[in-house]
Amino acid sequence: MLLGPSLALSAVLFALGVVGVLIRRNVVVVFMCVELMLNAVNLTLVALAQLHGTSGQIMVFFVMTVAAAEAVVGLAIILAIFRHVQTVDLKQFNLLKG
Amino acid sequence: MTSFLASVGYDRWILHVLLILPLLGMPLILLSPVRAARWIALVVALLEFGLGIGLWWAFDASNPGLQFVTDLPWMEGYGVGYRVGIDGISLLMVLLSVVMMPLVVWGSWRGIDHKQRGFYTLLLAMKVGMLGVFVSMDMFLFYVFWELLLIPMYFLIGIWGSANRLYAATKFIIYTFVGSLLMLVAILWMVFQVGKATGTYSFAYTHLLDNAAVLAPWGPWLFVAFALAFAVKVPLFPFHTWLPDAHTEAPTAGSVDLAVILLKMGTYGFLRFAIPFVPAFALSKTTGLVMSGLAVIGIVYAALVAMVQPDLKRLVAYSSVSHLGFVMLGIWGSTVESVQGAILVMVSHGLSTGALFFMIGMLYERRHTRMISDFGGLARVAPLMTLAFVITAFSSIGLPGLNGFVGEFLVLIGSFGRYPILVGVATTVVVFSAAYMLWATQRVFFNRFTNPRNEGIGDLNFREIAVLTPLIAAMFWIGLYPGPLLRRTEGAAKRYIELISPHLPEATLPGPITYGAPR
Amino acid sequence: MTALTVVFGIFAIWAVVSALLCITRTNAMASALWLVSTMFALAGIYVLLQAEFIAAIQVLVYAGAVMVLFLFVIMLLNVEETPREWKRWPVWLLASGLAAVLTAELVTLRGYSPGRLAREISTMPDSMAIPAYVFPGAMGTGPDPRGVVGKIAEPLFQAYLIPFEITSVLLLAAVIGAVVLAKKRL
Amino acid sequence: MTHFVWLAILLPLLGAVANGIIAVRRPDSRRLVSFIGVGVLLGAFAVSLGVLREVAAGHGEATKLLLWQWIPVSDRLTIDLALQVDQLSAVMLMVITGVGSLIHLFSVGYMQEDPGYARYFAYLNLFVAFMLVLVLGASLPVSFIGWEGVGLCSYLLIGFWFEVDANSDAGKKAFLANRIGDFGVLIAMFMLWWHVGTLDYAALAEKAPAVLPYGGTIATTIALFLFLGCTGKSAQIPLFTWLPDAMAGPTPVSALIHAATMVTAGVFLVVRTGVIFALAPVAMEVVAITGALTAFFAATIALRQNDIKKVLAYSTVSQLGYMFLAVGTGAFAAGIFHLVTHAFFKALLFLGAGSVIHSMHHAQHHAGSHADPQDMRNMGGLRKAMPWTFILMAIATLAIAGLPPLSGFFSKDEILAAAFARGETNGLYRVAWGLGLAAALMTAYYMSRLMAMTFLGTFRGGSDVEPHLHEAPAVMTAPLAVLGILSVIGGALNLPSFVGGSHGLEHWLEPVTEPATRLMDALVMPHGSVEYALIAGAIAIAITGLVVGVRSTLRSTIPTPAEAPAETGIRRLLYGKYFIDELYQKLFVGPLVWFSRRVLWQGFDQFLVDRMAVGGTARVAQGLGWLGSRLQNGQVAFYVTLFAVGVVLILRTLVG
Repeated sequence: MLLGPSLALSAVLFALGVVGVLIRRNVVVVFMCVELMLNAVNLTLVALAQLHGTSGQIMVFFVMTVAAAEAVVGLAIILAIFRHVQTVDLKQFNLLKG
Repeated sequence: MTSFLASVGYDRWILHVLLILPLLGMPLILLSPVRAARWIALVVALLEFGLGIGLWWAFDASNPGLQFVTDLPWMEGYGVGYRVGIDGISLLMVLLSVVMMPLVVWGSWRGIDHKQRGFYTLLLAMKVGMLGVFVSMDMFLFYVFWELLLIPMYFLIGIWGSANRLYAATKFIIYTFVGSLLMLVAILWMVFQVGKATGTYSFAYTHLLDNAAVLAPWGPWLFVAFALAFAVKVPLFPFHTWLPDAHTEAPTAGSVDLAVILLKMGTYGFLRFAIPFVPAFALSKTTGLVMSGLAVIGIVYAALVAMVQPDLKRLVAYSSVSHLGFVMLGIWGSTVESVQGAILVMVSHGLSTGALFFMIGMLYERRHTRMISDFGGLARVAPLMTLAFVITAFSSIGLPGLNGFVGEFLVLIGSFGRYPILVGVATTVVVFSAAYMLWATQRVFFNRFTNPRNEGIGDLNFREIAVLTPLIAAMFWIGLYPGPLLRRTEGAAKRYIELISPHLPEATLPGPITYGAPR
Repeated sequence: MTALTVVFGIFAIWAVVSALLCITRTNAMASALWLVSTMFALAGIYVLLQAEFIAAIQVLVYAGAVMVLFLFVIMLLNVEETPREWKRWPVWLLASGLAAVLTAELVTLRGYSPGRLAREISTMPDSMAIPAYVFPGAMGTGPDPRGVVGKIAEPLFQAYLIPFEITSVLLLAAVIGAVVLAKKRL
Repeated sequence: MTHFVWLAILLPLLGAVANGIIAVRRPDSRRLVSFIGVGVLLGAFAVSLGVLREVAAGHGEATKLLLWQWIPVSDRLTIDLALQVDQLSAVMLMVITGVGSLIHLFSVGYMQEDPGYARYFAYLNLFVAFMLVLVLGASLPVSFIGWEGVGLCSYLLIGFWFEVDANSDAGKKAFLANRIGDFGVLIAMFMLWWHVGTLDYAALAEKAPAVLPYGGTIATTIALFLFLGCTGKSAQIPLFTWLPDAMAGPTPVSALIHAATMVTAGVFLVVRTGVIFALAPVAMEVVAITGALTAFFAATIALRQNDIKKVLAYSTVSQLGYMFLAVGTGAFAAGIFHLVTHAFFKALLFLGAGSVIHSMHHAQHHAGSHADPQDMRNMGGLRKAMPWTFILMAIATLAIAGLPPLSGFFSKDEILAAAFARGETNGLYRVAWGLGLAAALMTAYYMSRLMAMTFLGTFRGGSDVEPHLHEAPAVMTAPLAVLGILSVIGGALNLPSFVGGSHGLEHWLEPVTEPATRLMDALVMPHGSVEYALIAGAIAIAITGLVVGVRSTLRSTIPTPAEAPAETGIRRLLYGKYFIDELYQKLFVGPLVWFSRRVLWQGFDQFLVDRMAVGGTARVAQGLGWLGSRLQNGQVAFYVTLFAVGVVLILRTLVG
């Protein structure tokens, strides 16, 4: 039973993902850190699936699908914005500002 | 009449038909050419009137409970049902709605000259809401109808209103929404608590009422939540300031509907929901004193403020605040007499204020102003309108023999035992109401004819006479022979008193000694 | 300290170190590659956790497809290293603080032992009860008789059929969305 | 006939409706209007005669006539629309329909040329209908219909010529003053119902003595509230100021409403609810003193008025004071007696004044003069042009001054004697008696001054006007003559024993007043030498007043309004009616309007609620929104940070 250690690992990875999102300015890297967090969550699900049956793995499957879709759209958006501002610096991405 | 109605199964379908007809009319209006819009609305309104008026005979006055009851499942899992039914109190409100309906449509015949389809559609939507509020015996359904009403009213004011309409419409919607959201919370809380205690999670009014005892611990919160929603609608002092704006800016039809029906929803809510659900708190000495105190302050205050209004419509709006104060006082007077009086004031205020708004609308259509100072001496050029206005004005200030007096008299005499001082203060309004009404009448219809632009104003035309005549006839009828009305509400009022009487604190004065008057 | 634990430890350290490098490399390309490395480590852990199918698609889909997409984008943008890739130190401080607290919390959550979870689930009100197929009572270890793919396939194409189908719509939407967004002119 | 007494109400009501329709459809059908207007009144008078005969033949019991259930609200409160026919209502019926018919007849001539002729008769008929409801009502609420209804008609008729602002103002003022009184009546009704349990006159008379303790606070409060209503309707202190203004209406209206009938409703009400008053001796004292004071003060004001109708108006207020003095002493019959005789001679005076004004108006119209046709300073010497009017008004003047054997002498003497008698035991009534006596002197003075200024001496209104003066047409003088006869012989109704009479009216009214008088100390009327001394004194006072009035008026030169110097000192005070109107305006009306506008409306509604509370809430929401919009700086990283903080916090609660 690797439940405990797996959850701990997932916590660490998740936290690293958060740190990455917070400290990086390159939007692509930030996006990758989000993927890292998703992976951490996947790990949790798989670990718990050991305990509760395969539903957790199914969830992971779906998460991956969504992550793939998200990556596609997200990167497309980044491309679109890049064309607009010619930088990947998050600081310059302030289109959301009201 | 009764047997004929029974033979067609009237009591089984009437309430549903009343609710559905306007709903059918709405898409019809939207789909048909603009010219047909008002005609469709009129036909729907007349149908509603023709069918609805049968309630008067079909209603069994000797039965104090709910009648015409239907209980169909709707969202069963959540205890929500299509539950409708009426008792004596709802009966009068429903009748008032269906009677006013054709008048309102016909009264707007000329005043509305743009976006007619939208206007009449909204008018019908509002009718559904009004009728729905009064026939709903399911809290969820009630809430839906309650909110349903706000939207058309908002647009009626906001689109067809006069100069300052957006401010008024926004004020109206914010005021009323804040109140009703709290009511939603209260309703959910009630259903949850009653459900927890009885095991049946249901929005049915009767279910909640029968188990209202379990709500006692939350009495103050529930009451405040309900009271805020209803007090804004009544409007009870000091939540009244939206009313003058809404009334003043709304088109005639909006003002009339607002005065005749919408305000009554507040007082109806108190009578039907706020008090019966938590009677112990609602009728406690302190709450009673606060509520009736506010009512009396409103009565006198609004009359005084009405006196100094330069705008005719605003004046009548303030007079509404004053009149509705009587209803509130009557409700908290908590005697059969005062409650019946309150119901009667609801009806007669609808008639007289409705007629006043109609007439102000007629003046506005002619002169495009509502300022009292723009008029003067109209009696010379418009004697019929003067006659109608004077009769209505006197009905509004409670001249015995006209409708206003009976209700106010009953409210005051019925409440006197519980609140002698407050009733004394409220009674002073006979002076102030006469002051503002007569002063306004004088400055509009009497005095020297100063403004030459009023020369071509013309008297009432046939349509206007036809709109006003039923109202004025009803004023005389209720003033001289209110018996049939009172008999129909007596059962409901008595039942209400029986329901709340265990929670009533001792009256200040000893009750009147029963004394059989020699016949 | 079984062999299993040791192997797990190795993979865990690999994953953490890769992740650390991923978030600290200035070069975006390097970051991406370190992320791929993390994913491989995770795939290994999945195998240890008896999720062989997931491990496979982790490598195929994530490390393979998704990350390649990232690499393409990075190359497509072809940006020089941003003059100041790092944010100022207060951000670092805040980020580390948050990360520390978060880790601590997540690790504490681990205290949700299987027994405790089961207890809490059993005391839930009925209305919140989780359908039976979510927990088909499989607490057992050992190889599943349905095989590595079969144990995923069965629920996936039975209980979760509709969500599964919906993912296809999702993917389609993503494809269209990406095309719409990325193309200069349609 | 008693069972058809509702006809007496219905006929004028139908007349009002018919005339109202005519007024709208074809206002020029004067013949038809006169026919309907006067016809219905004569019909009502005929009904009244029949009723009177039957009541006289009956055994003194009241007949109650249920028309329909008016407000059947519960077992304990059911108000019937019922009429009560008894001796009191029969008397009132006769006065109202009798004097009313005469005044209607007079109006045919007086209003002939007015464009609102039909409207006028509609109002006047309506008034009679309401007045009859008032006196016939079997319970307070039913009477209240009439009570407010006559107020309405009074409002409409005072403001009949509505295009003059002052007339409309006067009408409104009258209605408002009446309404202040109505407030009292309403409160009294509420208290009666809660304490006695009925509003029915007959039941009240029966039950009240059993339920309300004699002299108790409750009875006193009820009686005082009722009396407040009476002061409003009958123009007593402090609510008398509306009556003089009410003279803005057509003169026959002043005669009918503001002299003969409506204003006496207060007296009627006190007699009707005599039991309540009898139970409250303090209230009785208040009634008597208020009456006496009103009689005195109104008389002082009348001394210096120049408008012929104003003099008569204040005289009416003063005479009403006498009636209240009477009922306040418990001499209910004397009050009603004076009410009847006053109706005769005051209606006569007003109608006489009306024909004078009519004549003046016509003459001035012909001569193109714009002088005030009501100002006595423009008159003088009219006796030559209008001999009939002069003679008849002179009779009325002697009657009101209290010269025997005219009607006024008997009724006034009765009142003063009753007050004197009460004074034996209660000093307050002695004061009231003194005030009454002084008022009698002044009455004689101002009436003879009026007669002298109007009819004697020479005409001051200009030589161009004088030739056009003429006697009124027969349709106007005939009613005057009838009233003149009644003024002379009216005293016969209640002849005192010293002239061989038997107090007819007093005995007639006994069934009505008995329940009340039974509760009070018996009134021991003075007799023998005291009685004769009182009578001699009264006659002496009347003659003195009359002689002084005529002589002082004729001796002084009377300036026309244009050249009249400003009054000074006490004269100015009297001429300005003690400036009570101005005082009320400054003390109540002005501040109330100011308070309503500045404090309640602009201060509370617009500033406090709208600006501060509602606007403030909106401002707070706006402020929060501004803060929120600051958060939306568009930096994704910032959002993520916030998001992370949120996650941490949420997890904290999960973990903790």
